[in-house]
Amino acid sequence: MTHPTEDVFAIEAQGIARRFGARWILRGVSLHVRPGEVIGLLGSNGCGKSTLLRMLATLLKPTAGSAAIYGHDVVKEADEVRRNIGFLAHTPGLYDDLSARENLEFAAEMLGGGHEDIDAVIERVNLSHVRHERVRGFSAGMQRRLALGRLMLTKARVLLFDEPYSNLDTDGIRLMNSIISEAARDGGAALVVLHELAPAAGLLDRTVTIRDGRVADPTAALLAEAELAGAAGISVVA
Amino acid sequence: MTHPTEDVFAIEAQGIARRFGARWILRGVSLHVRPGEVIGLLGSNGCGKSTLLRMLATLLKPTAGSAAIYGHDVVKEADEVRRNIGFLAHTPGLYDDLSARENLEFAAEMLGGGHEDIDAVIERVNLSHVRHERVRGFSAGMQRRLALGRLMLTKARVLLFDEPYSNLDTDGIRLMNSIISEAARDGGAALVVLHELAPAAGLLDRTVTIRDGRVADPTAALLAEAELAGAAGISVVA
Amino acid sequence: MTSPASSPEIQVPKAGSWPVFGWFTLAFMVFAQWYAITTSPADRDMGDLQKILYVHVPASWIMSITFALVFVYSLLYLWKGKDSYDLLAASSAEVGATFVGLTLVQGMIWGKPTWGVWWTWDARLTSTLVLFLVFVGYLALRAFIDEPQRRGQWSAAVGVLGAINVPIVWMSVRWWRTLHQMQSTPQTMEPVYRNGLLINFLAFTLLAVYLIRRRYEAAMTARAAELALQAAALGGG
Amino acid sequence: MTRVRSQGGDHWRRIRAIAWKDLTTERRSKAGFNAVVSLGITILVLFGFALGPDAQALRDAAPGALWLAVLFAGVLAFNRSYQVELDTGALEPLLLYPGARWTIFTGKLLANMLFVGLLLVIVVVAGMVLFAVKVPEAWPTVIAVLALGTIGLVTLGTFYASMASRSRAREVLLPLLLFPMLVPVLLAAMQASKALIGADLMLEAGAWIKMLIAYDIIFVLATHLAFEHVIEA
Amino acid sequence: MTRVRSQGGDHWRRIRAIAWKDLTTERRSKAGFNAVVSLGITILVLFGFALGPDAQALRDAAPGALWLAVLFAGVLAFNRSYQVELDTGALEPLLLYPGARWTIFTGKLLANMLFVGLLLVIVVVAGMVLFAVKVPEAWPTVIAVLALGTIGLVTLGTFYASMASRSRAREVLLPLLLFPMLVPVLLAAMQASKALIGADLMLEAGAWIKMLIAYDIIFVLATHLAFEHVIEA
Ligand code: HEM
Ligand SMILES: Nc1ncnc2c1ncn2[C@@H]1O[C@H](COP(=O)(O)OP(=O)(O)OP(=O)(O)O)[C@@H](O)[C@H]1O
Ligand SMILES: Nc1ncnc2c1ncn2[C@@H]1O[C@H](COP(=O)(O)OP(=O)(O)OP(=O)(O)O)[C@@H](O)[C@H]1O
Ligand SMILES: [Mg+2]
Ligand SMILES: [Mg+2]
Repeated sequence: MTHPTEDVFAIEAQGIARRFGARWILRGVSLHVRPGEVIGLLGSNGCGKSTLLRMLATLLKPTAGSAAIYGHDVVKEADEVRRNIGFLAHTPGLYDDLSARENLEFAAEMLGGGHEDIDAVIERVNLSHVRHERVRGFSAGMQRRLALGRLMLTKARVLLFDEPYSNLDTDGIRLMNSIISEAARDGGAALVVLHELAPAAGLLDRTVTIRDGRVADPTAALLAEAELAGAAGISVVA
Repeated sequence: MTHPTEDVFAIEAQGIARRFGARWILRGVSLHVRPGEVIGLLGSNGCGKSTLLRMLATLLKPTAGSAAIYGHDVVKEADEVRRNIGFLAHTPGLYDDLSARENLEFAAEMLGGGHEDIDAVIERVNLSHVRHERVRGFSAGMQRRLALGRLMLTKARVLLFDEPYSNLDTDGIRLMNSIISEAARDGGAALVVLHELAPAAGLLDRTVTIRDGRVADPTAALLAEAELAGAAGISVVA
Repeated sequence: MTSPASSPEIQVPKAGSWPVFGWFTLAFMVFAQWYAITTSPADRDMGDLQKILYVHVPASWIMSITFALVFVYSLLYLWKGKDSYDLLAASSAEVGATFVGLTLVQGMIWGKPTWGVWWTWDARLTSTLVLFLVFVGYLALRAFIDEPQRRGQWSAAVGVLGAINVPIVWMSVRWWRTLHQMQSTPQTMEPVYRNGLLINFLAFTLLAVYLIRRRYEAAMTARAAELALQAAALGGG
Repeated sequence: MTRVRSQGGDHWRRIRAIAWKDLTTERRSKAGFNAVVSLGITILVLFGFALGPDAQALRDAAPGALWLAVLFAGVLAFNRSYQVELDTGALEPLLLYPGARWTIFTGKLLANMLFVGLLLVIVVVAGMVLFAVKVPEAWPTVIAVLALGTIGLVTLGTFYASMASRSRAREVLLPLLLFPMLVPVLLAAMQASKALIGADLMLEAGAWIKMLIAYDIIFVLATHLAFEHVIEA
Repeated sequence: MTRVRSQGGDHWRRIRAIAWKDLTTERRSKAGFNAVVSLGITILVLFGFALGPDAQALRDAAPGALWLAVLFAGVLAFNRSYQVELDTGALEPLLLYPGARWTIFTGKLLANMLFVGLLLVIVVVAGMVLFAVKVPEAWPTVIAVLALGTIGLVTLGTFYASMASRSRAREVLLPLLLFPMLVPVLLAAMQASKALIGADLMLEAGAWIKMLIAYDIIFVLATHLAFEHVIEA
């Protein structure tokens, strides 16, 4: 993987906003993520975290404002952006009637890459024992692992994760964390939506909280984190 | 809510097993939950936790073995079982084109209850501001809250939760926990599938771990818990 | 060990003397065909083409039997829930569909030289085709459902409804035809042909019984193998 | 839970709730009904093209074309009626409500009956205009025939959709199961319509109408009995 | 990421991957194709009933009935082709792959072309048997007409399905959008088939064939250009 120039932001959002019907969900979010950073994105249910991620991933157009990935505008240079981002959404988006391996083979073809890495990736996400079984019968966590495997094939630099830990067991969480930190180490960056800090402990460089359609000021964010930790009866390991 | 006789198990599974195609997922799980208990159900991805819950909820027939809810067999007295269980699945199962309130009204009609509680329930799950909006536009967490509201209408005694905390924010987690403990306090019981103990800290009476299609022996379960806590970098508050 | 909820006991059916029965059936069929063909004179209009009668009519007879079997076994399955009834219904439907298909193909092969067309919208032909399509629907449903229990329940419902529909289709198609002009239908049977036909009825019935039985054995053996797997899974470590 | 319930009242409540929910979601999905009606008319027009410009041929084929248009357009409604449960996983909660399952079927049946009934009325009017068919003298009988035909069509359609919509090939399986089963109802309805429109012998139509009634009764009963087995699996 | 890519090779790889994936999932859903073919034949039989038992009337209506049967059965295939993306939310990952979007369309087009082409062959043979149509002398031209008609049908069908399948009323919307647009292609194909079967003036068929060719070219180009905009929205 080539190392990016350090003077450009991995993710840069400037007053990005989005409306659904008459309701403004995001009212102008500005966000700057440097290469190498892993950012946690917090916020209550329905505050627009998924919406923000979908806009950064070029899946949804902003109503106002702009965003760029490594300097490429998400609207005007969508194709270049797609080369650089990997997105793990709420739903895994796999083909039920293809096997685990065939799903990754298809992804490799679409990405223009070779098939050499596939077996290693399947091994890594711990699905070797079901590699030739159809995805239809996979459990929620197994599907998420496979989606993670597909993400690994893309060799994307900026990774967007929408609640990556849901459905994953301890082993899966560990795997997810190692992938996120590897990506960041290689000069990439990651934006991780989460509701609990616990599984991502030790991983995040900082957190950003969305409230009322804007980035909440840092003090508020800190308070939110403390509250979060308190509510769950855990102590966050710094 | 009437108080159950104390000499009958809230949930009693005897060597319950399930096969999909030629693969055995559960090979004979025995489980005894007394009224008033809240049990955590642990296990790695794809080990059959959801399958077990679906069998207890009469949605799936066991291939072998039997289970009973308050003494009612899940196969032979399915209708009586359905009167007693509430099930919160991976998917919320709401009608996209009905509003939040209409979804609950429909549930009330189907349950044969009145509409008096509905507003209180909506208030409780914190969706009053969108009560008349269609569910289609709800975020993942909002939908889960509404599904929780529907569960509250059933007045079921035995509650089955499949990863209830996913998509929920801190406030949602707190709400979920209070509902679970209320149900248990009133002589009900709850079986909660989870991957992380943190959000449920202080709530669970004990945990059961499924491994290789069977209930793992308690020592193994303890080890799993320790591992779980260690991996996430948190300390479980007893 | 507790018994499975869906299938209390599965009796693996033994092949027993069925293979012998099969050989006997084959021999009997050869004899029946030989008898029918040699004893019947060439037809006045059709000549030796008439000999198709001895496969055509018995084949269509099998269609009625198998549809009745599907109906009975489907009802039994809905009532008792025993796997064996589901598999018997499925085996009957497969054999039935094959024979209806044969009837159609033979009929068309016969029709071309006799009537000059492959197909005509005659009442009997049309109702046979519709019943064939009902069978196809039944089998398609089975193919699209993976879960054995669900497959059993659903196809039983489709089988029962389909069978209820048989007499109604028959009547309606006949009325539809006869209310307009009547097509030239095969003339009624002369006694010389009758014996040959009767003996072939018997031969084909034996054949159907044999095929359904063997198909059922195969299906049950597969099911039993799965149950053996279950015993291993529950008993062993 | 000690709750005094009047069985009949409870059943009716559930039936009404289901029908209301189906009709509401259908109405809310805006283009739902209008689209199906437009499709019915589009199919009629296609038949017009397919059967060529000869006016008499068109008139003769009119009852058949009408019923086929209703059939092809109606089939879409049946699958939609379960689609709404499946798209969002709502079928599971529905199955978890205690109480008789056949009420679900009856509720959906009522909703579909209204839907297809309205569709039929509009398509028939459009068809009479397009194919230049005159209003027959025996029009009350024609309406009865239409109603009887609709009952048969909707009953079987709603029933088979409960399976087809949950299989892998929903769009294909439903018509594949349904169409052969509907041949009697189609023939009866077409022939009765034909006989009546052509001011034909009432006798002839009478036989077909009796058959339609028998068909409807048999299948309404049979599907209600079978539904419990089907929806559970 | 410095990667030397041959544009053309990459496009072809993507097209092939999509077509392979669509055909594989279709094949895996076991009876998929068989079911659609059976449905096509069932529809032919329904037409037989609708158009009455009169042999000559049936023969006259045969080309129309054939094309309509292929149309109704084929429409199911088009929606299925996107259904597979939507059932499991696979469309989003598909849109996230960098590179030209039109290759997705071309891939699906190829898969559908094969599917509907095979369907057509079988339905046409069945239709000729059922409606007692003789093999026309100009059969090579008939085959050309069928091929041209298929291209038009599949191109528009695949294109509209990309929109319809993502709307709430997918099953209804697709035929509603598609059928009116297909009227020219259907008319041309039907008239050409009719002229050829009836051993009619070759001249007449010739004009229709030219129109079919023009139609196909226009729509293959237009849909490829428009697809990028449609799939993104
Ligand atoms: C596709 C074409 C055909 C089909 C589907 C068909 C179907 C049938 C069926 C279902 C029966 C049994 C009816 C019953 O049990 O009452 C039957 C009987 C018979 N068929 Fe055919 N048939 C076809 C063509 C023909 C042709 C071309 C001939 C001769 C020219 C023929 C001659 C007969 C005769 C003689 C009988 C038995 C006599 C009777 O019951 O009246 N069939 N056919
Ligand atoms: N309908 C089905 N057909 C075939 N296999 C299935 C089906 N449902 C579940 N399975 C298989 O059963 C196993 C258990 O699935 P289940 O959903 O119960 O797992 P789980 O413990 O809930 O996992 P997770 O934590 O990932 O949700 C998986 O291996 C899955 O592949
Ligand atoms: N397609 C849509 N149409 C209308 N409203 C929408 C749409 N998508 C999202 N919304 C609205 O936008 C808001 C934010 O949704 P989003 O999914 O981004 O929330 P979220 O922060 O991801 O919440 P959660 O933590 O529950 O996943 C919600 O209030 C939702 O109602
Ligand atoms: Mg979200
Ligand atoms: Mg699960």
